[in-house]
Amino acid sequence: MKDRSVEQKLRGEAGELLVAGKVDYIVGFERGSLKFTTTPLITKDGNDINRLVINPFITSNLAKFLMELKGRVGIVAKGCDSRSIVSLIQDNKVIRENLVILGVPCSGIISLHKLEKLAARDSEEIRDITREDDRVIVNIGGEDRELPAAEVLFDSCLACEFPTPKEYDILLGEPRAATISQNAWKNVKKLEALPPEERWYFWEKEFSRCTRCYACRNSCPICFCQQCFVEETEPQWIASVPRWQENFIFQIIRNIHLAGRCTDCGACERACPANIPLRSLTRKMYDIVDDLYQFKAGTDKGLAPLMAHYENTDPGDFIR
Amino acid sequence: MREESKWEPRLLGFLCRWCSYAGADLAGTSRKKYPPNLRIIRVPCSGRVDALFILKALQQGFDGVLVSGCHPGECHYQVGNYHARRRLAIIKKFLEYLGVAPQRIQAAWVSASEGGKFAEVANEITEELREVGPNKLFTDER
Amino acid sequence: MTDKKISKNDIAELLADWNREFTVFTPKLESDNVSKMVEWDGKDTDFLKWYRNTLVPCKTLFLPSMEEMFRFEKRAEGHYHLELPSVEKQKRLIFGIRPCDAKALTILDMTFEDTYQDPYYLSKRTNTILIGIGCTNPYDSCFCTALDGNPSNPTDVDLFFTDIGDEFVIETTTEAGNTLMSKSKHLQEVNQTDETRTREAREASRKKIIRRLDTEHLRGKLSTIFENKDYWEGIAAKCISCGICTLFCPTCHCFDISDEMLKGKGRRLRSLDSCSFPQYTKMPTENPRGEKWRRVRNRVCHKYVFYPINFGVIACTGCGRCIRLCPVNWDINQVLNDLPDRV
Amino acid sequence: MRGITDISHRKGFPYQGNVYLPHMAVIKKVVDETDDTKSFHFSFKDEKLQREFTFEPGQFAEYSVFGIGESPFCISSSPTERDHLECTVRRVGRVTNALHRLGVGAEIGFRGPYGNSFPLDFLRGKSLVFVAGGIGLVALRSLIRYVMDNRNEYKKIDIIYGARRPSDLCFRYDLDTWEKSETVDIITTVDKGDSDWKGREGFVPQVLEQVAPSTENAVAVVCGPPVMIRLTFPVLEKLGFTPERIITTLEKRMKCGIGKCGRCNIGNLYVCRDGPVFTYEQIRNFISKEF
Repeated sequence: MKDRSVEQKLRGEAGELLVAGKVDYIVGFERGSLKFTTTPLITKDGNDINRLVINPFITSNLAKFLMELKGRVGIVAKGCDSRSIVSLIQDNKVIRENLVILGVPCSGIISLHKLEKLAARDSEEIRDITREDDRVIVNIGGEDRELPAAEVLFDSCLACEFPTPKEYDILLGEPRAATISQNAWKNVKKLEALPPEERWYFWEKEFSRCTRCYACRNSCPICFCQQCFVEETEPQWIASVPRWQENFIFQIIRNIHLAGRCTDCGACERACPANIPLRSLTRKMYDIVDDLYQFKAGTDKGLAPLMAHYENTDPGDFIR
Repeated sequence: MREESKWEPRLLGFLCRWCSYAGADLAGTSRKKYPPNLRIIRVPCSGRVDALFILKALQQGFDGVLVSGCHPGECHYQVGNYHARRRLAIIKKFLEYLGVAPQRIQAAWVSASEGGKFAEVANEITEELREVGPNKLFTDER
Repeated sequence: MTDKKISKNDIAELLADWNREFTVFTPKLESDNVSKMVEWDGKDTDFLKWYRNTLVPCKTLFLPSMEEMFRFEKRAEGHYHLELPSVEKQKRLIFGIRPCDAKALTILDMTFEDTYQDPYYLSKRTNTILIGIGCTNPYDSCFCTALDGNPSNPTDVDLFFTDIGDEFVIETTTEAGNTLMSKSKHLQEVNQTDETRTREAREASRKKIIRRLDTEHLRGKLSTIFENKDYWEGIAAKCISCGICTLFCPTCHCFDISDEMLKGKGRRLRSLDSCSFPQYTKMPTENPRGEKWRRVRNRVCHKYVFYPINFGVIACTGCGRCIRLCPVNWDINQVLNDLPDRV
Repeated sequence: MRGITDISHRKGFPYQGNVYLPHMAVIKKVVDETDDTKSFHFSFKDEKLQREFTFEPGQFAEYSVFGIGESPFCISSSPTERDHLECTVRRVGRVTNALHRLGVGAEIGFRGPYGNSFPLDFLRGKSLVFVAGGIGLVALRSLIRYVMDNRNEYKKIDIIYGARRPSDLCFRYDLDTWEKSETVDIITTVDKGDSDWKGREGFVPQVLEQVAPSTENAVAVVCGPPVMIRLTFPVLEKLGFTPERIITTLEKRMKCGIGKCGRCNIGNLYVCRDGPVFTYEQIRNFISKEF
């Protein structure tokens, strides 16, 4: 099904949910104010329903907003978003019965930045961008150019195991099978090939650009702590100044806290204004968890959270 | 160079009060030899040890961190050490990926009666750390 | 003094000359798309090709994301010894600052000169000469023309460069700029064609700014809806309370002061802070802006109501960074354009 | 908007030198006020500075515990006391905890005085009604002591002071002294008394309403927890105090203390620079909003 018809179906369903009083809020996407962007639409008003869109630029992970909204929520969820929702359910942070999940089988989200680089054009110069299966058609000055989708999708999408939502009430469109590209591991592999000191130095450099804007944490749907450890003052764990040591520790601990919760959706990396490759951390953590405990975050709402659980058979060969 | 040769690995141990802390005590009273550069922080359970403790220790210049608790099945709180095991496994693998030498993150099960084992563990780790060299992870001058 | 011009090919030599007297700063790509004004490496003028505006605003050269205010040391019998950092003697020159960022500094001056002089900011400010370059390729998020600015506005710099193709036409706006020009080589006289091309270039870039904003009625409208919680909750809903819009804003200046000490020696540090963070106003027992809508309201009103009341100028230059960088596309220009007359 | 509490006319601006560099002061005496509140008496290490230092009642300063940080507290002594200064601090956060650990002889940093002050010219010749809750008396104490030292310049004085428990009442030694004056009425109240408690029970705004001090040529000066301040204003208005004759002093999270770091604003007003003393008239539009 094309985006257009998915969109029509979404508007119909969302409108009905609001009118019938089945939900208090609809959380979805609407057109952004900049070219080829979308922005979250959080509304109680049926008149807003026709602003809902589905297109290859629905970047945000909307599960982020669930904990802020009181009442019942109808939420648009891509595959990754739905896993974050499941993760929140596992942690008792949201109640499944309060949600109506409008699932969107997702073919991957286009990274405008990757596309601009590949097309060697700023978005202002691009007239149109359309997705056709494994290609992305870019119209520049009336001329169409084809780019391979695998090269302009976000890396997180290339690693997506579950493009069809794991949890939904209404599925908008046909289920999609995963098409995993090894490109998604490119950065992790590159790092792993380096000697340890150089890996550490790599992160030192990356985190010296960090301004501690906390966009990574705040765009993350499962960084749900009421008070983050970086903001504790008694004791003060890490200084509030943006210095690479503290920035890095913040991110290391954030990743450890999110082990078994993080679905590697890539929201943090996309939000980072300093272009720090945060997914090279989340991806690895995801794989470590999968490796050690055969646990894939956000795939089964019936499972106990990874860190609130243990098995007698858990690996312990590293312990003397 | 002279500084280098004088360098002795500094190890920080987070020891469970119900077992390993007593084990360390026993090692001391029974005059088992173990490195003087070991600093000990007593914790209520190995499950109390947060990743932050480990990172803070490394940031403050300790060359290695040891988390030591009760043997599986013997936790005073039934399951604390099992949780510690999960957490430590993840921390260790993740930090190794980031470039921290695996020898810097250590774990052991030591009961209250295992004074000998405690001394052995501390000695082994110190030797391993000696080979890895001083921790310069968080220094600015390199 | 009449304008001069310089060939783009001579920029490297011009900068090299200046570099003898000044520490020269130019735009640099730090990583992929992250650009910043940094100390010039002595040769690179590649930025002339890719530079639209730096991602990190120029304010950080005056109000760094972190700086040392003073050191302290605990000496015998618990006496503290305080020591100020040495003041940078070397004069600085920023080459390529955009009109919006230069105007932002003029706006910041008002705060840092007000009542109590801020020595850290002002010493850097008086020690720095600004060379502006007009924009030829503004972003679709820019709206400087709505805020008494324009992509070729020379008012807030010492020298202003206008790109006319292979050359820059240089306008001198201050005495400091004049002095610098008189010492500079590689300059050529401007002819009538150059003047026409300058006018055309400026007109062309101005036309590229497509966003508008009616500032005349803003204060009235914002005052009318100031008390309307429903309105603010509605527009704040999608904000994620991160610090991007403020930390990367060229006029935002909120800062934090913190101490650190190890083994009796310590430093007092000042670092950028953000009114978007809930902790920003948090007191042990109260938080006046604990709710997101209050923080969003404060950010908008600080720029468009409070600053104008206090200093007579809107604390926004329309650089568009907050719009471009926002993870959820919270667009201040759009919000202001859509302000209801009454709710 | 600035009105009677404006300070822009005050001499000494702009400030000379590095305004962020604290003066060194030494703690001379520590007084336990309540379980969690202590008063610190201190004087500057620089004797010349101690001799020449002046401030007005209502002003505050930034106090440093080096290595921990800075916090703003009002100066709780009166400018008429020349040999030392006092501040009174409740243990609630990082800096206050650290300060509480310090004893006589310890060095602290002091930047100030900052902010405006109580409008002495306006208050002179009038009756004063002080309304304070808990630690809020600290902010009024400088003025009360100043008024007591210049008693003939003011008319009747009422002090209505409340706290959660009897043991939470600060400055009992002061209250005893002030009470000896015939033209001073002091009413203390607690939310819940104990077996020894002989005063009133009830919240400050309610007690204020019962006591109903005369409004004739009177000005009310209020300080306490934000919620108490908010509830007290309507009572004062009901009693007949006009908004220009209700004065309060506010507390906010502050870092710089000099109107730059941003966080203490109420609308366009900075509590550190335009305050901390405000008339109700100035801030009434922000009531229940952000203060």
